Amino acid sequence: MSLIAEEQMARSPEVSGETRTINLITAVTEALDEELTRDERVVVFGEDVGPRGGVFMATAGLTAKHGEHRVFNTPLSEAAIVGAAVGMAVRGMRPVAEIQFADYMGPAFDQILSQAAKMRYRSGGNDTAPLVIRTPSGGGVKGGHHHSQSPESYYVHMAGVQVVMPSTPYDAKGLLKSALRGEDPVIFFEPKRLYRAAKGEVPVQDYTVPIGKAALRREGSDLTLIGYGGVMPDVLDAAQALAAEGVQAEVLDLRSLMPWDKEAVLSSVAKTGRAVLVSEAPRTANFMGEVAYSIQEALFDSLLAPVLQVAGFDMPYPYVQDKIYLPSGNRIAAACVRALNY
Amino acid sequence: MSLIAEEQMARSPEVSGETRTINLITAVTEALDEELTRDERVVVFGEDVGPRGGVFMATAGLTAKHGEHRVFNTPLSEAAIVGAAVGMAVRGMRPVAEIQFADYMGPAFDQILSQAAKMRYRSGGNDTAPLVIRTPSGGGVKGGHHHSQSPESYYVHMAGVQVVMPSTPYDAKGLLKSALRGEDPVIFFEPKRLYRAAKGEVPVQDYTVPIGKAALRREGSDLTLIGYGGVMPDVLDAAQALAAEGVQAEVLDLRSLMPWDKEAVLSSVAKTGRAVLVSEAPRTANFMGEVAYSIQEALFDSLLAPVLQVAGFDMPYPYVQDKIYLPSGNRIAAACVRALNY
Amino acid sequence: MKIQPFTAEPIRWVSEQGEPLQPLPERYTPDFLRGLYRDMFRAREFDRKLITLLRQGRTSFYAQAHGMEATQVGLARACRAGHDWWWLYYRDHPIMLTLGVPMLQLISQIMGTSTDVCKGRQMPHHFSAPSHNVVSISSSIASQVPPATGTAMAQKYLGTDEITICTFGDGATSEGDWHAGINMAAVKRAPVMFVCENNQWAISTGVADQTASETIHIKARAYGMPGYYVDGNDVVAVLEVMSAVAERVRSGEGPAIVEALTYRVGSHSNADADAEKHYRTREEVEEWTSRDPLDRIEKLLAHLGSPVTAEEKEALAQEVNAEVSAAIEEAAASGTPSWDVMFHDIYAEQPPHLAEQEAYVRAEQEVGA
Amino acid sequence: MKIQPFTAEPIRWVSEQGEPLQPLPERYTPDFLRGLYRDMFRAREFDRKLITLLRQGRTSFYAQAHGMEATQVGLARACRAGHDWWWLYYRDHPIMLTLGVPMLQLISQIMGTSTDVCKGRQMPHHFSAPSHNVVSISSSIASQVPPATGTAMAQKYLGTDEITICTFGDGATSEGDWHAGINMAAVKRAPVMFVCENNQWAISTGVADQTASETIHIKARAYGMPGYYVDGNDVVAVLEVMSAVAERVRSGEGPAIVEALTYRVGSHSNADADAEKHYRTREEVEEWTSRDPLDRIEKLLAHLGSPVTAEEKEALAQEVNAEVSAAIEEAAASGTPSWDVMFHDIYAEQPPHLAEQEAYVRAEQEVGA
Ligand SMILES: Cc1ncc(C[n+]2csc(CCOP(=O)(O)OP(=O)(O)O)c2C)c(N)n1
Ligand SMILES: Cc1ncc(C[n+]2csc(CCOP(=O)(O)OP(=O)(O)O)c2C)c(N)n1
Ligand SMILES: [Mg+2]
Ligand SMILES: [Mg+2]
Repeated sequence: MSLIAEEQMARSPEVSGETRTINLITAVTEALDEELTRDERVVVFGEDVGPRGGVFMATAGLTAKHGEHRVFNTPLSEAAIVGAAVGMAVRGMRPVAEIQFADYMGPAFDQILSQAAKMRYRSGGNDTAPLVIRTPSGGGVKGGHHHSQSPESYYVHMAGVQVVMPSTPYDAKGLLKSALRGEDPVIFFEPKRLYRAAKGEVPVQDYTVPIGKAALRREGSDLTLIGYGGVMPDVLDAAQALAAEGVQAEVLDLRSLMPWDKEAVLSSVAKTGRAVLVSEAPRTANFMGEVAYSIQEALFDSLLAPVLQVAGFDMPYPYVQDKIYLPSGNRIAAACVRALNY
Repeated sequence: MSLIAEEQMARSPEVSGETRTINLITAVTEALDEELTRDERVVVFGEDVGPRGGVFMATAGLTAKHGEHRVFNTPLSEAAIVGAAVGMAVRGMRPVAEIQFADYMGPAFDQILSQAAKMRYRSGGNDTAPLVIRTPSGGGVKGGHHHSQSPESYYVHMAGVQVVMPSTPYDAKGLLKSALRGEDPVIFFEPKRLYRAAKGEVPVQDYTVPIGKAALRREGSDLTLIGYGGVMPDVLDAAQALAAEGVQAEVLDLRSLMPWDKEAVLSSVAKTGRAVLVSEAPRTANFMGEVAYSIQEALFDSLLAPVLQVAGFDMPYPYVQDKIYLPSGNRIAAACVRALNY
Repeated sequence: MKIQPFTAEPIRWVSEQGEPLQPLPERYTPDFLRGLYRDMFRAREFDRKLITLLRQGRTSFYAQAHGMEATQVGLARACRAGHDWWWLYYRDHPIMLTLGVPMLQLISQIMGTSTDVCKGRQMPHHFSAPSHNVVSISSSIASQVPPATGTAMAQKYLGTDEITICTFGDGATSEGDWHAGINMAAVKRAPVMFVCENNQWAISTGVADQTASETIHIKARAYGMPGYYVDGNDVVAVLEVMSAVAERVRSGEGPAIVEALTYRVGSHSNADADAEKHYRTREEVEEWTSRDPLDRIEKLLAHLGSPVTAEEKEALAQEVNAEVSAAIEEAAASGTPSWDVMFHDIYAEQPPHLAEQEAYVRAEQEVGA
Repeated sequence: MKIQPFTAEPIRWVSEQGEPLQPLPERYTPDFLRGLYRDMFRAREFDRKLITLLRQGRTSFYAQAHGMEATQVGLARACRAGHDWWWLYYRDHPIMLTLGVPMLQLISQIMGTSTDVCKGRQMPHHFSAPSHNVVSISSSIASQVPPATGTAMAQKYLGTDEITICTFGDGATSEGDWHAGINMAAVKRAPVMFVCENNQWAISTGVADQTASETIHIKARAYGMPGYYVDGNDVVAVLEVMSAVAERVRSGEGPAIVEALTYRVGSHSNADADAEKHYRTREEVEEWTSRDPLDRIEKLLAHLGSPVTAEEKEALAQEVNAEVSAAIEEAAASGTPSWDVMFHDIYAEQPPHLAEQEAYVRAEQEVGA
């Protein structure tokens, strides 16, 4: 990540008051810690989240501080973890279920689909499942097939769950708090390659970031770059490279994928006339296809070029070709040039 | 379904030689029967597919004819069913696994994601999983949340599996045979509301329909209507209603969703300049978003209107509102009018 | 009275001839037994009437519990109504009736009318009764098991004296989620009672094609918890075993599995009318019909010198019929929920894309109107 | 010799002091025992060398089997190499080495070089050996269990005399797929031997937090199949039990579970270096280190009057080291697979959209070059 990109991500214009600089994983830990303190209904559990603190140490120290009845290990079963969270939430608690890697949400798929997502609807609004599923996702850590996937598109398509993916410490902390204070099931994807790479300011005071609102990372008038999660530093690198060529890209970080901030997207693209959408999920039928569809549907007349995507490729995530798989700043910039020269 | 729509679906221009008229479920039964006869490696199994013949009777008579070792019941576990199919396929067989309703693929999600879809890739091409998962999908039978869903978009996004959904007896039989003779895992969705409603001619002789090719259901020059599966009769009804108003819609039935026939889609839309995409899967981040993205990316200059979708709504499939949920001929025609008047 | 786990034969209190095989506990006065009988009778009549409703095309799906009433009534009576929590499956309307869920509520769900608490959104038999802590039922077999564990973990965490009851069929025991949920419950010593209503069939698949274990309750050994085996057609045995196990679970000794051996006398559902033609013998059905749970308690009452008279039965049938008919009429009169409820309760607040979709249908409806 | 299922204690042949607890079967000549020892030693040295490679940054991930060699070598020797089929998990390289999979193949996978049969696509320890019927390994814990059942069903259907061996850790037994696959195998009497390498930890979760059952093998009762319990650090016991069970399975008597009780002496992986700091005690690790499986067989050989000499060990170490080094060099020399292999083998034939994606990267690479 370039220095300028780092700076853009480090200080959100939303940040106010006294702040401290932390990294993304610390932001997650702090949000959990503070919500555990604030609300007795909150419990945190999953594989190895107890004394070990999780494989990425997101829950480090929390068992010692809050007790084993509030932060604990579970058997190795994602269905049991998510299912237990559903049952707890229905009985009035605020469970945070960790899935060790987003790649391992598969065994819990039916619990999310048939239980969490449909609970409110199927009960006529009487039973609700306000739970949070936290899980590290995305590539860039040499994790191969099963430690690199970006499954968010499955869940955006699954009505009844909210989907969130922050790319800065500020957003991670504020969105996780919103997720825990909200009334809906939330799938909270944490871009693992930014856990330590993304550093930034967070307020000392309690704050939240609303689910459903995008963040404007950079203003510009020539084209709109839209991304979320792990690709954001590369998106900002691309914007910076373009700026060096005199092109001003506006950069939006969606942060929430369901609901996503269509209003912010449309008002930016209405202004710039061009949109490049960046994600690392496999290209075909991914969530960005939805964003593209919505843009062309609403802004057909004001578009100066087709909406373009830069995404992952349609394959199981490869190991040695990790770097080639991921959208690079260059690849993103090239797509922008294509949109600009259209 | 109107009479004309019925006729258009009943006789594919691809059909030649001597024919018989059957319905879609019989086409499935015949394909299984003939492939069981033709290839000893083929076995058919799932919940209640044995003596009972499956809950829709798709496998009626097959146990009696081919024996219990070839067509049999399993315990009530979709993970075991799909997993067993993977293991059989790897050991050289050609298993057909039935999932009783597409809504119940959830428990098998990880077997599809982590085993079937990645087998060839992860083994460097040495282990392969040529299996077929057959499953009735879609709404229109007053099935509520769990007997009406259209989960195809999840699987189109999952690299490594092919996805097919026929809407005519001819395609059902020919595509199922292709699936069984191919070398890849195939998810074969059967639009249950057409099981008996869709009747049509099939050749007496053995034939196949290639995976990856769309069918042209109607020629036209004013706009392209694209659909697949259960919505096709309504799509054709809409086309007919438009024809009465002097508008000639070209109608494509995708049949295969992965790979899908981009070439056929682009060449039609290049000609008509307008596209309306119809499916019953929930709107947000569904597979048709991919088709829309591809059209606007490739044909930006020749489009006369935005690409529009008519789809299911973003909710668990409702029960009493079944009819309102599904795209009707009127709703489709209205979208076409919107595209035409743009 | 201490109930033994892992018995070779199902625990039984009353013989098929209606004779007590061991002294009946004190509470089993003729009056009390009559109450159980009435609950079972009511469930049976409910099924009979609702199948007529189905035949009239006034509902689209029906899953009868015929033959399983002793299991379901005994279980419902063993727990604290309105206090304990329930994760049930689709065939459990007799449990709900016995808990006191109003008939109108069940029938409204089956008919999908405006009086349905779940607003006509689910297909028949996917009940929900917030008033009685019955969590909304999902079709996905065994998917209720891990959540039931979670509810029990919450009950323990919150320091309540509630327990959770989780029911399922014999078929459900093959699902992965069944295992995952039960294993977790045992490790966490969650106060949950898992009840298998083993009616020996899962649609057309017999229990021997479902599992190679001799019984279901033996599976409790895999989780380090007790497994109990009860004659599910003997309402006294069911009530005694379930009560003892429920109180054991309540006392903090961890979860348990109870298997009630019974039989699905009727078809799986209306979509499976020809069971005897396709996959089971008429003899088998007759054999189990001869072990009818209502007959058994009638014989017991006769044996105790308090027989149920023909007039009493007739009056009871009329009472239930009147109750069902009134509920059907009241439900029908409430009408179908208006189309727009399909757009609500997906999230706590309606997000913009759903507001758009609702507006789109509204415009369509207005043109249509 | 008949091996008993469901023993209270793990079956043991050789005491921790290296003394036979019952007469050794005939085949256990000093030479034969030495062969087992060499396989175990080779696996141990392989781990040691590969961890050095990891420290040098020449690979990114490593999951050692230290302490589990008797289980893995005994199991591999009990089956028919190149004939039976294997669905393994990531910690099973000693099984593969013992089956005769060339070191080059394993090391190439670990390093992701061009000599890797799976073309550098999977992270280290996700091996595959088509030559030895070892099906490509998936990370997703327990996801190999239902497919193993399927392979065994195919073996039965095809009328072969092969069996399938499916291995997993103690943690894997909590997953739904584990249950689903084993249950189906029992119902279908598929010739599959399920082997739990119970090393007592799943990353930081001890087996008591994994399941409330006293042992893993007892879970076989839930499936109506025999469960065997063996001292996984006693290679003689492992080989005897696994051989007997494998032949029982081969003879058509249906599947079985074998639990080998052993210990993960090392860290879970390099991502978990501080086990003793976080979740387990140094004393526990020391206790199990003192039960080392290699020590035990060395003591047995000494007891039988054929001690392993220091020189022999040294020579053996050098031999393995040379073998590993040569394999590392050969693998490294083959280079990294060219970028375009990432676009192949997704389907049998490359579909148009992947051809497009490959062309796109090709253009990018050419500009870059
Ligand atoms: C996950 C899932 N798979 C399949 C089905 C279809 N299905 C509905 S009921 C049923 C049989 C259930 O049998 P059992 O659990 O014994 O309950 P019973 O109907 O006998 O009371 C099946 C296979 C389902 N509802 N959910
Ligand atoms: C479905 C799934 N969930 C979580 C993980 C992450 N994970 C990798 S290894 C492991 C522990 C496995 O323990 P065990 O089965 O006992 O095998 P061991 O490592 O002890 O040999 C976990 C949780 C995974 N690989 N797959
Ligand atoms: Mg049953
Ligand atoms: Mg372990």
